[in-house]
Amino acid sequence: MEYILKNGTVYDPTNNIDGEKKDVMFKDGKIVDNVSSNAKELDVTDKIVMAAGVDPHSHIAGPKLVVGRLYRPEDSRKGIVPKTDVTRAETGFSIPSCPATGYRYSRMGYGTVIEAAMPPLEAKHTHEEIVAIPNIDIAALPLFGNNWFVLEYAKENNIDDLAALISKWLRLTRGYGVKIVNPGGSEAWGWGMNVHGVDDPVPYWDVTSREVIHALAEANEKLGLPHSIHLHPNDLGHPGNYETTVESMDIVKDVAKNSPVRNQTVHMTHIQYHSYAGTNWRDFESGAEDVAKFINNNDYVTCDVGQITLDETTTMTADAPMEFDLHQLNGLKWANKDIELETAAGIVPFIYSGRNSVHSVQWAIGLEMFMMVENPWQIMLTTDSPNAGPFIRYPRVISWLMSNKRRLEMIENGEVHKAVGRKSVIATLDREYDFNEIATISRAAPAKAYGFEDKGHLGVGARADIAVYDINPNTIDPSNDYEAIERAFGNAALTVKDGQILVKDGQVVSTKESQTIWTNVKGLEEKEAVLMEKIMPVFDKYYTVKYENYPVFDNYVPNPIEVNVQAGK
Amino acid sequence: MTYVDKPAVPNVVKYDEPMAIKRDKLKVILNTGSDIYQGACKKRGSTLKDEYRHVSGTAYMDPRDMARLDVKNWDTALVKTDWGEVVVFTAHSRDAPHEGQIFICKGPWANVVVSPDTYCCCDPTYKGVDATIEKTDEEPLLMADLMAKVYMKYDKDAEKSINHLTDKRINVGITKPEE
Amino acid sequence: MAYEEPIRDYDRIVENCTCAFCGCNCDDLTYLVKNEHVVGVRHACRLGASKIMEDMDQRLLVPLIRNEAGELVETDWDTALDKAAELIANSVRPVFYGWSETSIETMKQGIKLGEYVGAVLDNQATICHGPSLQAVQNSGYPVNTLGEVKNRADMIVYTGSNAMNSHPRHLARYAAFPRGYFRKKGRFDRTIVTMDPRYTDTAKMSDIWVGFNPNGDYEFYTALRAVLRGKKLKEDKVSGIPRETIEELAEAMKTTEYGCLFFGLGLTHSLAKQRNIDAGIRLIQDLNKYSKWNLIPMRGHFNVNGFNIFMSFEMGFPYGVDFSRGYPRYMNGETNTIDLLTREEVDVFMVIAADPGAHFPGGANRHLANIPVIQIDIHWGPSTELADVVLPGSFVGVEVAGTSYRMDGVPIYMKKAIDKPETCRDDEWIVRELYERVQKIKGEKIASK
Amino acid sequence: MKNITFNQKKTSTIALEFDELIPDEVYTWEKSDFDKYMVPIGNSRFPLSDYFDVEVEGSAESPAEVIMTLNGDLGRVKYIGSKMTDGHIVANSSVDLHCGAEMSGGSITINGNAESYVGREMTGGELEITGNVKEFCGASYIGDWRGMTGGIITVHGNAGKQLGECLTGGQIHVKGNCDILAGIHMSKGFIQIDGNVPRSPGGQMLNGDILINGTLAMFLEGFDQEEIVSNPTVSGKQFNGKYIKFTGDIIRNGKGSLWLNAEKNRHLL
Repeated sequence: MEYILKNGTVYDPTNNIDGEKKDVMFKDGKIVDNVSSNAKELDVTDKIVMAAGVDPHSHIAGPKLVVGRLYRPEDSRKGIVPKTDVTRAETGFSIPSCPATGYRYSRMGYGTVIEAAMPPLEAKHTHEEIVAIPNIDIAALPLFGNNWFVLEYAKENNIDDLAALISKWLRLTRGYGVKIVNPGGSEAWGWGMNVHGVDDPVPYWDVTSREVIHALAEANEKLGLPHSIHLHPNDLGHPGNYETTVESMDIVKDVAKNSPVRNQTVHMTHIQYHSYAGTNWRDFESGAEDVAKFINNNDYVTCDVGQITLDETTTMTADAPMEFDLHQLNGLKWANKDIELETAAGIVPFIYSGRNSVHSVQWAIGLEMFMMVENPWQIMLTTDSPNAGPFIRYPRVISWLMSNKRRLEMIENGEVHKAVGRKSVIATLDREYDFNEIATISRAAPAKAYGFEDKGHLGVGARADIAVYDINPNTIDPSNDYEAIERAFGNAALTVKDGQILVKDGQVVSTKESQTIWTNVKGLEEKEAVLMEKIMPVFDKYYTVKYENYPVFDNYVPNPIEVNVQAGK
Repeated sequence: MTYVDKPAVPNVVKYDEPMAIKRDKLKVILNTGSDIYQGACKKRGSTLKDEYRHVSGTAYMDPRDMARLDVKNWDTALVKTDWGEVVVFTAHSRDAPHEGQIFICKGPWANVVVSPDTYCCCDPTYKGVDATIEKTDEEPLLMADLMAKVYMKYDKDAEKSINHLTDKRINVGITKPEE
Repeated sequence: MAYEEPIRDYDRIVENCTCAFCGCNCDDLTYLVKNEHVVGVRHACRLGASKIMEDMDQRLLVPLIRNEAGELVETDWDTALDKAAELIANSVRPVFYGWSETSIETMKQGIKLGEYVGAVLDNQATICHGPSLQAVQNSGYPVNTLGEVKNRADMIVYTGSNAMNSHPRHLARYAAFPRGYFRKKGRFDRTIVTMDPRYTDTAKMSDIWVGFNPNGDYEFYTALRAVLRGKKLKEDKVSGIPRETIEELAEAMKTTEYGCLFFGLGLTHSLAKQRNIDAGIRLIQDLNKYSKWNLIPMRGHFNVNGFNIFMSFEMGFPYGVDFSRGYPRYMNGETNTIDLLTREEVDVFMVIAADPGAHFPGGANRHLANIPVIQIDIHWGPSTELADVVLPGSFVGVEVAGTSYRMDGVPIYMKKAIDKPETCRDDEWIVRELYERVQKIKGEKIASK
Repeated sequence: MKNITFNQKKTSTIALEFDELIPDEVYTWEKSDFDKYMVPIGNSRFPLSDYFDVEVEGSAESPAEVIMTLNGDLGRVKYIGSKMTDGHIVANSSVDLHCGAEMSGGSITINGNAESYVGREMTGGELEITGNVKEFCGASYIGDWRGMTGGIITVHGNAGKQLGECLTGGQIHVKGNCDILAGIHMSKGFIQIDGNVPRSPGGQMLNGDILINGTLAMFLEGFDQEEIVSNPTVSGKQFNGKYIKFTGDIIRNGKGSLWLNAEKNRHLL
């Protein structure tokens, strides 16, 4: 089937197209530069055309999501939408059910989402959920930062074995890249402890976060994976943690990049939670400036923000000790999930409120990061969904970014606490994003960071993942019409995925099966075999599943997009 | 060792309870649940067989209670609750002592006497049900016979009103008993 | 007990099979197969072995329909499926109950059918760990995988659970006996506590037995938590347990390095129901201020957790999901099987891989005598005595492969070891067939209007 | 004023759901609208007129001017007055689940008993039940820590288990006896029970008041005796006689108060 999107205003930062009136054509699921006269014409005059969104960090599938859904029926009840002829019933607000997740991303014009934390032991579960989510392509990042084997090899600085381990485990779990969460901290949580800072040794293992991050970054580059290490550093949400964050980024400065498809060697995730100054919650204030300065001076770093949206949400992270602290703070129901030899996770409902000074300053810190990081290719739009807010709030965040007026209004109207004025400088930052920058932070930059060469742009040969928003960029003033911006980005006029029209005027009109993106590293088969001989005795003794039953089998990944990587090339 | 005739139970020759007064009927607390014999027999699928009757249709009792009631291992007794009555075997409980409590493994026999009241928590009250137990000469029924007798689904001549279960309707909104 | 000769007469062995009995999902079983029959099972407990080496005498092999005389007679698949589909298509308040002894793949078909016709989908949690899930929803869910227990735990508490009888390998493979990374001496490195009104087989092999009164669970946990907070108890005995014992126990739980609490139906079935577990969960949360503690519910069937997980990710609610209004509803006491049956609301009841005849109270089963019952199962059981249409399924984990979730949420792909009997069908196929046939009947209905 | 009278024609074993038949929706409806209306039963909808004969008298400008009277056996009619914001409903029979759930205003009178979840998560208005109520009266939705936040529930008979679970405001008055676990997890509000309570009131409560005029057989270890107060004022209401005041539940650092009639609870002193 051939289509032509006529007369849209195209924003495609990857191909340096900044608001040109231009037709976009696609055929058989790919963007092409011409179509036959049979092509179906869709008029998008005075509308914005972008590549479909790419979410670089979101929690949408996996064991901790399911614990969240299972133990928060009061949240599931919030987003109920009855089934239609096309769609199944939807439930959930902060942790939507799988079908709802797919439909809601489609309605926002998104096409690809990264599930940011997959415990290898329960990878099958994550993939089952990915299959249950319609409409979007999903890549999952397995957790490596607290894996016993990783801790051991990092301590020995045994990069060869570590690289072979990553290569093997990506195949075993059908994962995409290396995720590190609170390195050492989640293992310490096995004894109810945590680590603080990058030089605090992990109990028993006697390895530091610094060693783990550096070793994994080196192994990652040795393999030349399409994504860099994806780092959630230590001390999340602690006042004064910006120093740890800056140190963590500094650790990998000597690691040489070994991949042409991306620019960074470390991706710092939900940086908002890691940019706090002060020493306790009383004198807590923004530390965004130092973090942003480091990022501006070092182009090997990219980050996503994790913007607070001031909603009642569900926090969930593999940083389990942090979640327990959070539970002690707010007293709401605490769920925890420790996974043998690998990782841990915690979940706590959380009510972010503009009336609370801390939450308001957190809100300001996220926006400060957006304002202070100069290069939009280094910063990406996320809410660390659902931690800082559900992903359905992206349009609202976009409206904040595009409207200084709206931000000041929120501060002046008391929609956020007055502490924002004292403890952050957001009121003094009058930068406003334009549509090109929005297209960068929500599609082009994430696609680049993940090495997706056929996503996040509209060049010939790219996948026909396209979003059309009903905004006339020539007449709209986003600063004033922030509500229109939010509405338009929340209800795509058209969402096209692989050439199939999924959404029309904010309504899901058709659905398709999701695809799973994973990295298959080749060339290390022999080293892997040698490594496995070393690992097997430990595996047999301390895991509670048999190795034969451990991998994710092909039937869990019915629609794979296999990214083949030749190790070290 | 997958098939068994009967569960292995302690065989106490003499119930030495000088203070025990012989009674025809004992008031007890009924607990139900599973044990390994019942589980193995049920899940193997041998529910039509005599084995199932012994592993599931047996009231495990404290030996002192057995002495009071004058029953021995594999005698039979009638258990009655507000919800129904059923004939089961009696046997010496491996978990004794638990005077005043009897334990019947889950299964069609226990079902007749447990309370279906969920108190809005979805789960019937399988444990801690007030019951009485008395000696009887009747034999416990085999599973199929019991199902036919209790539920009378395909018994055209049966009048449902003389259902073996008591007529007590529950959860109908108007039957909260006066305290 | 008599000595039994080891089995030497078999054609082939199949290794690393997963046990399809309890929530332990032991995945290290070896099946000895002869003539496409499992004649021996290595590593399994008595329960697992007896289920896997099933009783072929009672195996359901062909579809059956109840005739006028009230007898089940053999029929062909088309007739049986059409009959079942017709019953479902014309029902107003259908309940599809079971699912815990079949695969996630079957549930996927089931939810399609349930959502399409507006049924209530419920599983065995409704009669076992439903209150646990409600307590989880009230208080939280601090869990771990069983390997954490094996590698770290030095104190293990079983409460309201007789693991030796209902999860026989739990102690051996995961909790008490195995040598873990940080517990090299296995059982000698651990303290085992059993809390149960009866001196059960599990209590007999524990270091400490706490025999509180029946229905006294809630008071006991409250007292334990009060002591943890430094309160001096007023009463000499709480729930039959002396004050000093409670104080000692609290101290021991506080000073342990890594503890895990396993709780079973003893808590969910007694008087305060979900509040017993509620108190238990809060106890674990309190203990984490001093030490590391987690809990795991002792799930009974091998995939009962799987259904709860599956429904949660598909529809946001774990069990008792009512699709009657076109969107899912979850309300305890309203959308659960037992309540619907005792209220006599159900008009068609489909039971798949479950046995209400054996497990539902008579007060609920009585309604099954009034309405049509469709059964999908592998053995002739008590429910067959109440069934009107019987569809013989196949044995997940032995005859068909499928996904299941262990009690701690670890997914396991259960492999196929032998072929199913020729005349049986996969559960997945049966439910998909039903869905397609119901769709056809409903489509015709709409078209005729 | 608009009087809408529902007279039952026949009963259903499968419950009718009345969540759409609340004053907020029907204040503009005429008889013909009711006759056209299809009521949800199970997975289908059936004509309301099969089950109820509806009479409409007068007219209303707003929901507040509506009086709905329901006659017949309502034992299988769920969600009566659920989510209503104004108006009056009188049910002359025992009612099924969720009566007055999530209501925020207006009033409901039930001349009979009520099934479980009556007044669940209500935020305002008045609910009066002349008979007994079953479980979870004035409770929260499962999993939510915020239950009923406002309004008044008066029960003339007895109450079942878990009355006022997670209560976060409003008042519940039970004139008869009350089963176990009243006011569990409550954090605000007031529960008054005139009859007897077997055990465990106020488990894990954080704040709020529970007052029991009858006898409490057994209470939880998490409560400490504070003082004996004569003629106390609890939640703005004056009570005559001596009351023992307990605070708790300590296990959650709760600051709730449990008031027990001193006369009838000497055994707890």
